[in-house]
Amino acid sequence: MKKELPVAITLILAILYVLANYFTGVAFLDTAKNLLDRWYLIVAAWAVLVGSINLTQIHGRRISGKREGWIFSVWLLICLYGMMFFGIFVAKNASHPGWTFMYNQLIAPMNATVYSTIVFYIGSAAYRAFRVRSPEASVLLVTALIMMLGRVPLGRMLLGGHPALSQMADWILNVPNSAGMRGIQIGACLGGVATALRIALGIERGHLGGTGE
Amino acid sequence: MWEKLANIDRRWLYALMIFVIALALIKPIGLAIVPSADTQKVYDIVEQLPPGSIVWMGMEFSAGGIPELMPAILSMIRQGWKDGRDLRFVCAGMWQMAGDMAEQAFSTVKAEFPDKEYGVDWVNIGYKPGGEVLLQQYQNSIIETAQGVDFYGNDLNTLPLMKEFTSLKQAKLVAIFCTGTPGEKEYIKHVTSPNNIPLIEAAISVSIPECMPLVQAGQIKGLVAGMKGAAEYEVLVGAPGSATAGMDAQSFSHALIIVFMILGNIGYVLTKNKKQAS
Amino acid sequence: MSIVTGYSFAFWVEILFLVAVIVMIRRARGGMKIPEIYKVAGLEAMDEAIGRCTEMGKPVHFSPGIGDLQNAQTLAAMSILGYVAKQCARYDTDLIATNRNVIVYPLSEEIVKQSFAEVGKLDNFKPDNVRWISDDQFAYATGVTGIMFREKPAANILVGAFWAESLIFAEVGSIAGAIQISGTANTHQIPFFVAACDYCLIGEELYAASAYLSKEPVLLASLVAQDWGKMVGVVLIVVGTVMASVGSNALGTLLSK
Amino acid sequence: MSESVITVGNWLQAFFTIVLVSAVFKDNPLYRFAEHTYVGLYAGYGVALTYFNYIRQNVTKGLMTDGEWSLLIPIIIGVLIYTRYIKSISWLSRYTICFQLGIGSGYVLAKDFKPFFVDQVRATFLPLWGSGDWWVDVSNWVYVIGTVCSLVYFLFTIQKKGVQGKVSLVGRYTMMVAFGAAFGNTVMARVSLFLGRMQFLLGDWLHLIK
Repeated sequence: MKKELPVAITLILAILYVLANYFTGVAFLDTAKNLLDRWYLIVAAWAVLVGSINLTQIHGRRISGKREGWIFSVWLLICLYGMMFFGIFVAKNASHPGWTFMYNQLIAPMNATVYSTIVFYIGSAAYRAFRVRSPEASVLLVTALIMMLGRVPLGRMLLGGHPALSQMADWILNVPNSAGMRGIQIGACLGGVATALRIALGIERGHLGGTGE
Repeated sequence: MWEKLANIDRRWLYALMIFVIALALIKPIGLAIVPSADTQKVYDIVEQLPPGSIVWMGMEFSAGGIPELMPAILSMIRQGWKDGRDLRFVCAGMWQMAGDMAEQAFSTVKAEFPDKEYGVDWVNIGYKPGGEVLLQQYQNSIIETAQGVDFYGNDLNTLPLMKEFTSLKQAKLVAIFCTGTPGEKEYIKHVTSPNNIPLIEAAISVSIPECMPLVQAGQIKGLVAGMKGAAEYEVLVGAPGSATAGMDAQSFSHALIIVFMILGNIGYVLTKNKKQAS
Repeated sequence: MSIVTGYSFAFWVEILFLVAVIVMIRRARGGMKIPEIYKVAGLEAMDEAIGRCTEMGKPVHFSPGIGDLQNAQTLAAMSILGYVAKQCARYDTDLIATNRNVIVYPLSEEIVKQSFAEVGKLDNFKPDNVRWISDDQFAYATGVTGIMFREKPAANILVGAFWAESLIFAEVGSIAGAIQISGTANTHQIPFFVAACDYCLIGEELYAASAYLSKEPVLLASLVAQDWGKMVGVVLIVVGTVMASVGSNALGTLLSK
Repeated sequence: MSESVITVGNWLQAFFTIVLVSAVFKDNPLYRFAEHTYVGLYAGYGVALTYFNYIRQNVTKGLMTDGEWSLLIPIIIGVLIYTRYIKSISWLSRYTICFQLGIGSGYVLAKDFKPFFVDQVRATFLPLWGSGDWWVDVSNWVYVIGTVCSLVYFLFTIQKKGVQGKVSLVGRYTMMVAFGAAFGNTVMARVSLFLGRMQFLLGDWLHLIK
């Protein structure tokens, strides 16, 4: 019940899912596949509170211990429960104007802003990493340079209107880049499949843990 | 001295980056932009439509796609309305913000064409739930599928354009603006391939590699590729806008990063030589 | 009952591959000698990074990426987490493991706790250190940024499925001065890890990690089978290319059957 | 939306945009405030959205209206995760994890092999001569050699010496070209994102640009 049955369930589900995806023409398997796809999402949905409980535990302990910055923890919990209760009991659906305001004016712009900060990090990573330190690093440097120049009007301007850089950039992207990525992809696929098999067979079972025994 | 070039505080780069991008946006200098073949094709297809043709616009994106896609939409409307060509546009979308996006586009261009009238020259159906199934149903009856109302809540039966345009099959051209799924694949599968309607697309830079095979296969007749494509389109239509300014910002920020890379390498090489000498 | 059109070749080759993995694992259990595995630099550095944290009295930060359990990289990240947790427990070093997915989080907690228990240090396990941050990609990134700024880990281990947040994690980690070991099979993110981290496990090296770190024969055996798979891939490519050059697409047709 | 709501919205957006960007320069209390706001709000948002889309739907529509009792199975499996907070029965939470792992590993086994192994191998069958265009032939050679060598690079059980060492070195360089190219190519997309935020700050908020 405690260990063997969960492992058996893992294996049975994995086999069922593989058969349902590879084979057609069996009504039972088609139903099973649709059902499992749906169940996967429902299971995760009903487990959703695990995250909020963890946030509440961690920040609750920070507050009760009056640890450095505990006031931020108070604010985080206010935001969490405020938004949750507002959504469930006041807005009641995703088209409520207050709800869309919170999303469009706060959450979406914050998301877009953090996403956009990558522009800084991509700059500093390029500055730090692309040095002629070794032949390998030099290759990185040169291809990145060609790419960056070939992608914007600046590259053409530097060559007096000639599109050589942009053509070179296209070629590098379509040929060597694509070849290197494909080699990685093929190897990674085998690694992933083998890992999944070991999990399904219960050979790797760190997740079964030792609690409650 | 040279060590400094190899170890410039990254915050200088960050501050300069904000500065050059702001400068390029406020005072664009307009570095020469040469239209690529794919953008030229989009322009030619729209140009060759007979005056008065109805174009279906699929607004398949949300706010995140605005910087790259909105300039292309504006350019297309301008191209369709200029010189008395009087193309008419019907907009809808499978993405929730479709109606807002169309509203934003047409309210901007309308200011330049005061005689254009809602309901006659364009209609904004907006977002309707149902995903790709919608595309099937729009071919049977647009008004029924849209449950009778447009984005603003008007009765679609009262709009003159909709009396003439009852099915998506009647569109002379389908133009879509996409950031992901649902997007071009759904249109090709349900609308443009079965009915043999030409499809043109503007897509964000990240999805261009995925679109290229479809362009090669002729399923997409013309492609406005990201901000670069949008800037080219603006140039073709003769109305430089945010994408053109954006391309200046792109050039400047790329140049800035390249300058830092070069400085770093100069610093690195000179420091190394000095160490070897001593 | 029939195989979905276009999937027959894939199905049978995959079955062969899976059988090869199982056969190798059984032979390893029976005591077969495993060939030596080449040294993966990032993995060699794992102990060094944890050791550095121990010396400096600073924590290790571990992120399994933002994928869910349908992603094989997350599964691989979990087994690497087991190793890292054991090493941290042995040397009494704090391990901050952050998560994005609500199912991966309890799994990571379970694994960390189990690892502490295995080396007999369950009392040192701090529940506050295995954290769920947010299910939004970039809210998770701000949370990790905060940890890097304020708790200043001396090692930053990023292995699993990463998307655009990869560079935020890696640059912020580098600003905080941490030794960084990363690994992902998401090809679009490897370039950023290669540029910004001290070591990067590229693609399949991520999957080889748990075998390499644990030196467990059963896991090493599956690497042998993976190598056979790649050799089959190479042979197919060479034969297919030569056939294509002389104008025959027979092998291509077979593969798409 | 009324004018004043839009103004408030714009100011809120501007505030959080500036503060979140400020972190790239230095950690500061305002950033810490924004970070906690974002994490807190999104956690609440996520729970409420899951409630709208799944939990309420499952109960009112699935169970009560449609009488779809089989839904109880995933619901119970999902809820079992909470037993981890009760020590004596915490082992029950393994059922949730093992259920997800079963489908998760099944998904990898069923869906990865064809597109990422078979299709990738097949797409590499490029003619090495006779295309009529020497540049296409050269490109195909580069493509095939690059793919094969980077694949050989990942052979774990063969030591990188002799011929094998040289081949995998070629593979390693091919990958470096790939990484440099992908890195340089992404800069543009990332600048576009930041341009979006700058256009908001300079346009919608400060009205410095049209």
